[in-house]
Amino acid sequence: MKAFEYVGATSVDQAVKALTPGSAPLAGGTDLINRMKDYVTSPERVVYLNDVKELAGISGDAASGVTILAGTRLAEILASEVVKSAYPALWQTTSEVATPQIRNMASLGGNLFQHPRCWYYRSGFGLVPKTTDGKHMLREGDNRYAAIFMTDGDALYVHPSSLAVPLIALGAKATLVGPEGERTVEVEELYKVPTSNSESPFATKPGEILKSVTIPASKGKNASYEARHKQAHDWPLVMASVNLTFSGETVSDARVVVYGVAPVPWRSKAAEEAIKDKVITVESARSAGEAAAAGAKPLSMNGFKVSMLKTVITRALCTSAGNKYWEA
Amino acid sequence: MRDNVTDPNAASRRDFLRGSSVAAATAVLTQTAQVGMDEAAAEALATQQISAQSGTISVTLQVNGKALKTEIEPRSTLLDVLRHRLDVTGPKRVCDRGSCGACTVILDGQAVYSCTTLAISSQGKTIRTLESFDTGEGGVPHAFHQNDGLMCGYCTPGFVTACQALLEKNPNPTLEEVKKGLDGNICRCGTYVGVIQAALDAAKAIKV
Amino acid sequence: MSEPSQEPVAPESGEAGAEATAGPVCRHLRSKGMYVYTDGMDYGFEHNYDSTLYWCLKTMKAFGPDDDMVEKESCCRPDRPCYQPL
Amino acid sequence: MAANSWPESTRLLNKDYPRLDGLAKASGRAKYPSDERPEGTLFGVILYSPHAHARIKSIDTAAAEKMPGVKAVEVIAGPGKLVRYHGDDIAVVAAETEEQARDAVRAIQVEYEVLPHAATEAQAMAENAAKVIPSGNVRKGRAQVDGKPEEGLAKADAVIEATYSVPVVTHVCLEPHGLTARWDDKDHITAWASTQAVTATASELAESNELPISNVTVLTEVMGGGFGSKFGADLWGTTAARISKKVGGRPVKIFLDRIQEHLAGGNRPSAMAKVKIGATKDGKITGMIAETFGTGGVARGSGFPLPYVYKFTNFSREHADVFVNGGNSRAMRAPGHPQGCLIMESALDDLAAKLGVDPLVVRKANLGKDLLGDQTDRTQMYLEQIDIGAELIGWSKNFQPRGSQKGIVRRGLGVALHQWGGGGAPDKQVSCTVFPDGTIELKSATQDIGTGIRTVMAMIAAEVFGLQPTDIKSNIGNSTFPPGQSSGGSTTTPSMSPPCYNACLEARDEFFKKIAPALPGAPKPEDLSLADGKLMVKGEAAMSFKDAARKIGMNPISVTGKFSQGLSSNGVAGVQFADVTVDIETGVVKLNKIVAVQDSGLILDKLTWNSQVYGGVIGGLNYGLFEERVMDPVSGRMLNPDMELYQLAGASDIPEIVIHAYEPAAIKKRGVIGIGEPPTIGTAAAIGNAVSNAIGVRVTNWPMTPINVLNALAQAGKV
Repeated sequence: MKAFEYVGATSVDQAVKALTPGSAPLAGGTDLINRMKDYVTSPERVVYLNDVKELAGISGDAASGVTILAGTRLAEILASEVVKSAYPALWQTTSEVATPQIRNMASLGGNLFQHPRCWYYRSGFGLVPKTTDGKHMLREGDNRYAAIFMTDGDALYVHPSSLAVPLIALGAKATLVGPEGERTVEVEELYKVPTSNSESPFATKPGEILKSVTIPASKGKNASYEARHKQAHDWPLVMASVNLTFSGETVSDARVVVYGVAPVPWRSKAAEEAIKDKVITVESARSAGEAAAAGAKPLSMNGFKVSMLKTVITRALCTSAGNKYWEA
Repeated sequence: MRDNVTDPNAASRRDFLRGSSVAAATAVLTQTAQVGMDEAAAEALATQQISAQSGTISVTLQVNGKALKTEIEPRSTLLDVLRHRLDVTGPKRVCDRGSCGACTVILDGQAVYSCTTLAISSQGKTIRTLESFDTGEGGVPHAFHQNDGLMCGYCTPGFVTACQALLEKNPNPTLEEVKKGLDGNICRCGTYVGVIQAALDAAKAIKV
Repeated sequence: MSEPSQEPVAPESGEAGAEATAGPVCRHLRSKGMYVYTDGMDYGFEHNYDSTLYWCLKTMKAFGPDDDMVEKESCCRPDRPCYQPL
Repeated sequence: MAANSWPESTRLLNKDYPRLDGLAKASGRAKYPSDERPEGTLFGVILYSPHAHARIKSIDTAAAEKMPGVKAVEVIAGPGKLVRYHGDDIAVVAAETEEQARDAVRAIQVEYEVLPHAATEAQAMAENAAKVIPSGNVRKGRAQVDGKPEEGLAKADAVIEATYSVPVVTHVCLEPHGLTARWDDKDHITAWASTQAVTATASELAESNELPISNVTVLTEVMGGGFGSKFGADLWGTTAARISKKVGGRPVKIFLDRIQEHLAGGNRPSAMAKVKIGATKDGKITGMIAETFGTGGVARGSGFPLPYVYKFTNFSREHADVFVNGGNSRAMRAPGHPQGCLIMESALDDLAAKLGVDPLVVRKANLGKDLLGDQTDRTQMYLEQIDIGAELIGWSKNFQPRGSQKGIVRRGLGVALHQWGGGGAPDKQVSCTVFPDGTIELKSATQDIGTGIRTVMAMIAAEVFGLQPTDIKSNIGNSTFPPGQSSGGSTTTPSMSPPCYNACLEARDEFFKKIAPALPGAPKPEDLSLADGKLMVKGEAAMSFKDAARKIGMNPISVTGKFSQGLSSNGVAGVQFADVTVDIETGVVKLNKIVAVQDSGLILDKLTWNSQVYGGVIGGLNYGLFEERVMDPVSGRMLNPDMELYQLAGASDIPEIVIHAYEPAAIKKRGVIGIGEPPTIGTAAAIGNAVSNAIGVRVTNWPMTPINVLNALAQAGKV
């Protein structure tokens, strides 16, 4: 880790002022400190946000929507009754993030703004890792964990934040605060796809930090399903979150978002279309999963993700309907 | 020793800004490297009074009920300061990347990885390591000992600490809750059977 | 003591260095087995499989001072420049 | 006179006893070598190669030497030298703080001529592959031939041909490799080393510094895991000592970081096999032809036993070491056996499935006498162990033939047999000293890698002296003590317990001889005995042991015990079963239960023995389900040198594990046999067989990840 200067912020205002170019905001530290140790990120200044009291807490209810401040620890999200009852997609996903220690440390903001886990990136080769003779390392190398969508492009890693997936499914909005004041965007608008190593994967403006995330009122049903290798500490291989509103028995509106298949949280419009106006059954859910897989272009080692994608969408949809058919 | 509070208006900031395009090109992508702001705007921001610390800094940490004074750098992790400067060597450095749990300490009541916690951020907080735990028959270490929940013992401090933190929050854990509560720790000798039993026994012993 | 022995092995003729040992092994040759199986320096060599890793005390690595691989078969050859008999 | 058998009836031995240093370890008080920071310690940090294969063109340390806090820079690979893998050592910096040393390492300017690499077996074996060593990347070993394999196969009712592979895995010792070396004066070194062999470490520090070995003291009070990878001082150890001398004797502490620990701290070689095997309807193997290879990095040592356990004729086997630009292998918990076991057991299971015969029947049909080359008829042991394990896993109730399962989540059972040596070295010693204040001290230059030898020695002494193990000072982990066993090959307990027992018996007899004349009535020494902390005269309690000890006078009694035949033995069997469920839509394997039936002669401490068997099974399930060193063909670097993407089981991954100590009287009579390696051998094989049984398709590549399972199903057209 390179030496840096340290600012312990106690207010949002102070934090924003301290976040000059070359600075990095530090919350739980579970991602940034590791990147700094690996010299992947070497800020000149670190601005510590975890002691900013106005950045932590959860307010609201299922009927009017819930706001989670960016500094809220994942353990506090898990302890929230309203999240557990009204937003099971988010609660379930949060419960599967990392480890008890990390959930005690990591903040919502840190989770949403963590950097990709791509092993080429973590080895110092950047998000678009290429050799000096122009070979794309992830395309030519070990891409078992890489993307299966948007693979015509150069960003082949997968988006690392599993919490972004249910939040986008739930239609959550993010409020950012920066030198130019506050603004609110859809959570999915926080991310972009870089085309070179000098570009950011985040659509934030310089000096902006996340202030809060607001989830709209819970109306229909939502659920997540994660396929992972280890039961203890692990990342999802592929995970889906769904949020459905109903007209009677049939789905009137659906949002289906997938982790682990693209450099951004992958919203599957095809799956959403396929389940619309349908009653949720194993068959209709499977058709939605099939629809989602159209257009997937896996790399040399990650074809398995296509079938996994179908499965997690099917299971997330069925979970929302209370049908865990695979456990039968 | 350098003064630990630097003036951010000093020349170094301007120098850094000039060099920032180089940093962006070489240092891979970082959140910090999104240098979109023009120099004038950045300069304006930099003139705001912010207290920044760098170099060698004198700190006092509250470890196991004692105020321990030492010198650190802002980048020093809590784990390295405990082990290399304060000789509090219960917490172990194993993965050093927040994955294995051997460095677990209880910070303001929460089990955290001290390898991804900065010492400078830990000032004013209560730091507990397993050296402070009850070693008697009602304590967690005793249960690990009796159940042979350890072999080489290098992961053990982390497991004992995670277990202590778990039981402080949930004195009546089920088997599943014990497993989940210890999922932030890795043992290579394979002592999980004894560890899990130790956690269940400790829960009983603490209640008595 | 030691690992179970296997079926006797038919030596394959012509395999370079497989059987021929020119002299006692070099004094700088080391392996785990030498430290564990003290009933004979050559323990393990007679197996039909070899899972032994050697290192050289001069370099503390699996390559000798001559930048050649450290092996029982060649670390007994007086013509190897770094060879010193036991 | 040395003993040739253990007592029939024991108070402590063959029972549970919690380890002596357990509370110290569980309360953070035990000081590991990496915890030691002697006065004036400098921190050493290693610069290692970022490239898989390169020649050092130049190295400039001038800037690093001028950095704050830097006391020494030592170049290991100078200009012209080759670095052969990501992680190969180049230089070491020693500085006042670790942060300063790290900064200085980054200030060393190295110019590399980057050379083509071959980091995976496929790359190394490809046509026009980059040469890892000048003589070529593939080196064939001796061929094994027994009988006429082709003729044998022709007599079979069923023949299968299959390939199996298991990747390189690393030791992941939790305490990294390393030591702190201090040059005490002009010709003495003290080192605090994390090692499995204090004596070997001392000898290597002595030889590399041209000191008499008696001038080097290596201390290893406790240590954080070795698994076969921590023998000797290692390059970083001798470098630490060299730097300490250079800086006037200040201690220099070098412990690897986790990344280099994966890269250079050792690994278990990969194994790949192409197997053709046939059998008649009754399951008897008629012939087998195998071509195998594996990589031990830039070194040989990828060999493994095959055929394994089973007895038959008409086989041939060729093995090749494949060199890749990767860190060298080192011995790892049962070297070669887990690989040989999983290849043999997979092939046997596939054959059983094709024959339509119960896998247990096939195994029982191919056992033979003297498999382990000693006098015991192991066939009977395996037969009994298989039956015990089958009962514990519910085989007759739950086993369904491969391919007969339906549904999304399918359950399967698998089995594997293994074998190991684990005897004792005949030349180790333990001293037993009885002091006039009643203190009993044992000393030997062995060390405890977590298996509990310190406790076992104390139990033996306590048994002999009628005391509690906590009354005994069981001092090990010091290279200046009487010669003790290096901890490897499951040899520690069988090597150390005989000399320990003999030392204690002789010291006790000496004790009786010395005090008898001083006792009231001057009883004969043979009238004396010890029990419950008391001296007994003709069976009657006379005084406390402590009071009796006063009667030896001012000088202690000290005896050095030696090995004797009859107290330890060699060669064990072992059978494991796995019960799994596999979700065929996600490929996720869940372990329900593992059963391990294991013999190891006379068990001294049942509690720590159990821990070793549980630990072996968990090591095996990591091998079966999770572990893989991922090498990047493009950069030649290891992509997962961490403890996250290098996956290891956590608490929630641990199934029900049932262990059964197989120890009928005849087995106990064999004496002590080591247990470190055997229980880790068969687990991965049993899991692989259970997965195949569940899903009806052989998953040919370990570990049993969702990726490998889904790929196997896809290849078979099942998804």
